[in-house]
Amino acid sequence: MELDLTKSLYHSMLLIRRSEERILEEMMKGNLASTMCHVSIGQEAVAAGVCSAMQPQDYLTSTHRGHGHFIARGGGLSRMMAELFGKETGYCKGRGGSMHITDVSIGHLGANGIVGGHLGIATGAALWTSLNKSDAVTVCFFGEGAVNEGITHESINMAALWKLPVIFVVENNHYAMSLAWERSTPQLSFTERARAYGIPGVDVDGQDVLAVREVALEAIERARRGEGPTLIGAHTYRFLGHSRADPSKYRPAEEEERERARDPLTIMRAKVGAEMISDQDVEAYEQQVKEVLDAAVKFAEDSPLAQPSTLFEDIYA
Amino acid sequence: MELDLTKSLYHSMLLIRRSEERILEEMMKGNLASTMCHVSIGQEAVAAGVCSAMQPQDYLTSTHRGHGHFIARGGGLSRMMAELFGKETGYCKGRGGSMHITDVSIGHLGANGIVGGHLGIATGAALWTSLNKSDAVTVCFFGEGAVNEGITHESINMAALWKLPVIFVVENNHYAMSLAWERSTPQLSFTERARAYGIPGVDVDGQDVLAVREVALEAIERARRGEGPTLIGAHTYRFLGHSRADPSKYRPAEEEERERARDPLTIMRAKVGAEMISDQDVEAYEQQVKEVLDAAVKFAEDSPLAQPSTLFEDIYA
Amino acid sequence: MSVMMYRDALRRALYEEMKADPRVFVLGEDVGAYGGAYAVTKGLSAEFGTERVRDTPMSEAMIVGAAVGAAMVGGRPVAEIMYVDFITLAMDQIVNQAAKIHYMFGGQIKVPCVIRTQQGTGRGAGAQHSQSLESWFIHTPGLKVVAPATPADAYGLLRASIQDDNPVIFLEHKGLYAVKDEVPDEPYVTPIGVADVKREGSDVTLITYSRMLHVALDAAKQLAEQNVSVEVIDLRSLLPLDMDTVLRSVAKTRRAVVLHEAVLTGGLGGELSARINEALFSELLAPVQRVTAPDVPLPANVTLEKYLVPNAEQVKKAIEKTLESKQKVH
Amino acid sequence: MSVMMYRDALRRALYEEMKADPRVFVLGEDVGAYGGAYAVTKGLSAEFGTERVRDTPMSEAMIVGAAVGAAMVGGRPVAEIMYVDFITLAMDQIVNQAAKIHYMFGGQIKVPCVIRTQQGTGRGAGAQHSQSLESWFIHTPGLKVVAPATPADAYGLLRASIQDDNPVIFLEHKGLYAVKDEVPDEPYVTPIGVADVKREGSDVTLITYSRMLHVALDAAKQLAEQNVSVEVIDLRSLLPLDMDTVLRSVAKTRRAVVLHEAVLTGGLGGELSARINEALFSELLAPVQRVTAPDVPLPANVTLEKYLVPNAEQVKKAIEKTLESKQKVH
Ligand SMILES: Cc1ncc(C[n+]2csc(CCOP(=O)(O)OP(=O)(O)O)c2C)c(N)n1
Ligand SMILES: Cc1ncc(C[n+]2csc(CCOP(=O)(O)OP(=O)(O)O)c2C)c(N)n1
Ligand SMILES: [Mg+2]
Ligand SMILES: [Mg+2]
Repeated sequence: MELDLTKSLYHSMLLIRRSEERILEEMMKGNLASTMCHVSIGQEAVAAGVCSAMQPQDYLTSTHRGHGHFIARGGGLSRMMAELFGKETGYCKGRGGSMHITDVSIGHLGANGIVGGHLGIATGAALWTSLNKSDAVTVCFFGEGAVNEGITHESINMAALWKLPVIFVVENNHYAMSLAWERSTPQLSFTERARAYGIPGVDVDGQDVLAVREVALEAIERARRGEGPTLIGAHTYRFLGHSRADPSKYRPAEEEERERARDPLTIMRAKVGAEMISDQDVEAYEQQVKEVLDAAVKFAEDSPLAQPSTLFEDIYA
Repeated sequence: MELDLTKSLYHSMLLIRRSEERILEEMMKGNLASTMCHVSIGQEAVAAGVCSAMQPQDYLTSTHRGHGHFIARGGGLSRMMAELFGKETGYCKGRGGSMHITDVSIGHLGANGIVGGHLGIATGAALWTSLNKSDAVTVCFFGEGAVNEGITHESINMAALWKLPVIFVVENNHYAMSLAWERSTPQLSFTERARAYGIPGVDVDGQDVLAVREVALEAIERARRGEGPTLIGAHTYRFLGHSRADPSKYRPAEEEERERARDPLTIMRAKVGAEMISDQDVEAYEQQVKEVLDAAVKFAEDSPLAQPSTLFEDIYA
Repeated sequence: MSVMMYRDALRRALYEEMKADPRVFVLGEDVGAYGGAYAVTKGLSAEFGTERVRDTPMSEAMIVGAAVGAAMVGGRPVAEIMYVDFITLAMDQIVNQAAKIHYMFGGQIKVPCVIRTQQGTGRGAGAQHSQSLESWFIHTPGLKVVAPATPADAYGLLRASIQDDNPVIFLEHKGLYAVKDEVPDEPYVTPIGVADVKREGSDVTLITYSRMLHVALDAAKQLAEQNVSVEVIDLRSLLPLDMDTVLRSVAKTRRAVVLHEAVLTGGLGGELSARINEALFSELLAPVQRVTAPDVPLPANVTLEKYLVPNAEQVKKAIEKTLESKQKVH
Repeated sequence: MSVMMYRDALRRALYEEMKADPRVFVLGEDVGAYGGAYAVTKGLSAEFGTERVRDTPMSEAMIVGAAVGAAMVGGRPVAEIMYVDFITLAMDQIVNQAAKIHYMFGGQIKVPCVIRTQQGTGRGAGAQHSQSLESWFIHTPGLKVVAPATPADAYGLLRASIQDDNPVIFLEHKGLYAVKDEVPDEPYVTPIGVADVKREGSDVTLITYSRMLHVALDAAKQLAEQNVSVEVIDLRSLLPLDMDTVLRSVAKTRRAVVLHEAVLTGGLGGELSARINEALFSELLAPVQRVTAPDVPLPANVTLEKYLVPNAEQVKKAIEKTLESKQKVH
């Protein structure tokens, strides 16, 4: 589908939403190869907004909750589904699963199972592109829970010190598993936090894809000009539990209700109006997305399970 | 010697200064058991000022450059010297040396060879005293180089979040080995940096012992009242190299000259005036300090080397 | 005797220690109301309050650091690291601080803390969530390391670990939490450093620990039907190692197999094999065999993962090999 | 041939690789104008600029993290961690990231980086500055681990490590930097994974690496005077291990001693002993002996430290023991 920017942002969020719903469905059927699977339903605007601001030469690093970043960056759904099904046609040959979903060919440097672990990678990638005089920018997504890990501090400091082209995007969904954000740190403003590194910090409504895009565009352009990193705090919410096992009992019901009402898909339509995204548009996207997902699941189903013998490959390059 | 507060601050700094000069002398004679030895000459006001604000029940943690903290807290010079000489009468039975000089009986929880490693200990100690409803405060000294280690971030965040009674004292001597402070981080203000944790941050002239004491008193009282940590940036300078092996070539000569002129001992005398600390006072202190140090060295010399068999003791408690 | 799950036995130990000793407290990620990722601390915060069963920010180095510092001034903390894989973030605090403080400061101060974590395979959790890292810790003088395989040992060893005056790395296994078995009703401790003969036998000694105990017992049972009598030793403690029990058994059977889930190279199996050979060289009728995971990271794939985890078939083969092996001829 | 110091040989390797390949760059604490804590990078920043020989803040996790990330997108970083003891702060980046990325992502991406560090005793640097931690890394599939003992191997292995497409843990030794020996003038690489027979012999095989090589050669020389012929193998690479060379030698001598500076329990000696026993059980005339540091933290005391470091006397005793040992009688 050829879509203009606004429509494509909506489409991107819808694709993430429906893909993750389908992933959950397949998980319930027992089709996923790993028990590790975290969906980002409710958080689509962050991935879609930020990735829409990236250029082809740019890199990103992702988290355990990485389907959104992967899809928004243009990762293929068939090989993604195959990966989740543990098939040899998967991006990681069926050995990475959801938590490590990665397509290096689109500048995706990996979803990571260690919370904060990839901040080193993102800053390192930016170090090399800067040394190498490439104009690529690296986007580093992480949850607000990761903010308190030591590596986050080391990596933002280093990036700020050397003015590396890396954007730190905090997907602040207000919980790290059961830990509410306010119970994890006394500093709730990312603008304030960024001052510890002498870099710009922005707090943005992470449910408003257009606002996210705006902020990301500015940060990325700034980084590309060699002016260094930006810390973006995108305030969002995960509509479901941390993972399948989690009924989210630690969240007040009213809070869940209030936050779920702030659905980024609804918000966007309300903002741009029916002239921009009509009911017919949405219907067409739904139809197209469903077809893509059916095809992806079929591809995954039809693909062979990775051979055990392949487990002994790729230990060394 | 019974001294009033002002005099005892001066005496404390003088004692540190002369002790470290003597340590260097003994090192040159080949009397030290370890090659690891870092003196804090030039930085005495930070240790003396902060420790003067502590109460007997309080704790402190110290660094590789720890003689000053140890002496200012009241550690015994004879057993310290014996430790440096590697003797069995040393505080650590001759196996800790300068870098691990420690006297737990005065609430000194250890000099640490891992830069930043003891921030965990300090915050942990404060966690226990707070859980245990004791009114002890823990003071954590560290260099500005340690500020960029991940544990520093984790530990300040945790202490700030739980309002733990711990004071983070950055002895900012402007260099971490050869790395100038401005080449290690873009954020040079500790006041700003503290905002990332929502706690008070203070930048203080670390060569002015009275100013340091003032700031420390306030921070400690605040912590004792249960209002949480303070980050103190004490701006000081190490007059000598990082360690014996280091001729400090990386420091501009003019800078060294300028900073060495700001000797905390001279500054204090100028500030309080000759009525408070007279030449006769100083002479008497010098005399007394010399006697103490002679005795300490003699004690160390006369003490037996730790028996190799003792190396197999204390592996487990 | 009551039948209880491994996780419940652990919780009972925590509960009883906290009741008995006000210095004991628990900290870690999601250990509070959530009850821990593997539900070990469920209900404890309701009982003891959120201060004594304390949710921490995600800061593994500080979770251990806080435990070490608290232990030094009078607390008896039990810290939880959610997966052993994340302990990579706390290695300085464990290895350079916890393990060395008592020694380095000449015995002036103790560090009585327990670092609970879980390791191993079974959930297709992938390369960063399934490792078995006990080898690192047994290579660190000053630590104690335990790895219980049964609910009864989990209970008794956790009590012993909390009561111990040293830092103890307490290795649970994600595949054991739901395992049920009998646990005595009376309180007790299982001493650290004492292995347990979980099945007596005379033909070969099978030495293992943690979840592999169950694979070992399964293999032993199958072999019994073929009239091979396997003595199964559950080490329980990995540091210190109870070599008396091991060597007594191998002196009797003159054959040994070591079984663990950690990868082969640098694994505990090498240490045991070396020690057995050193002590019983002329007694041994066959080389000590090691059955372990191969030197491969683990896939996030429940089906594929199984190919990398030792199973009863492999154990039986290794045992058969030791039985076949000719005596030495020189 | 030129005679040069170990540290100079390392610097030559860095220099030549940086000249030959613009992707190679160096980062770490004080590696710039200061030249590194052990003077290995001295002069390189003057030659290649402060961007390519880059002083970092004190942030060990990020030093390795930066290397890993840079390697993933085309750089060939050589990171320096000042003391192996500080690598405890970077274990996640090494073990969960560097070692696993290539595998976990299905071979999509490579991580060609070198982590240089130095370990061991000799300076009375104490419990937190003298450890030998190679065992941790050989237990981590996906890493390569080397530990050169001579200037020639230091040079050749560093070149090979930089050219390798995998993460390499490059273990230097603080007691070796000033050791002088001949290094060929022509450029060369010493392949990773190939051990070197540093002295031929027929009575017993002595297997070692890093600084202990020199203790081994000393012991071998002394024993030669007593007509004992010792074959000394310098492993050079610890992962992968060159078992061919080891087993070929032990098959010949039928006796083996392993020597390392790391503490006994969980050390590489156990792995080697196990492998030798597995492969050559019926050939061996004596149990494989291990000569290592005891399971004790190290004192910050040059005099006392020596009591914990293996010396030639101990090696000779161990060798004598393997020679005395009776053949097996069954
Ligand atoms: C270093 C580390 N610690 C703990 C975990 C277990 N864990 C996985 S996700 C998670 C919560 C992460 O919170 P956040 O960073 O806010 O991301 P979110 O899950 O909310 O997207 C935790 C504790 C982990 N994977 N890695
Ligand atoms: C984790 C760690 N990294 C590196 C070192 C080596 N080292 C010892 S002191 C030092 C500089 C410390 O600088 P700073 O914290 O400013 O303290 P200062 O020496 O200036 O008192 C370095 C790099 C160490 N001991 N620990
Ligand atoms: Mg979150
Ligand atoms: Mg400094």
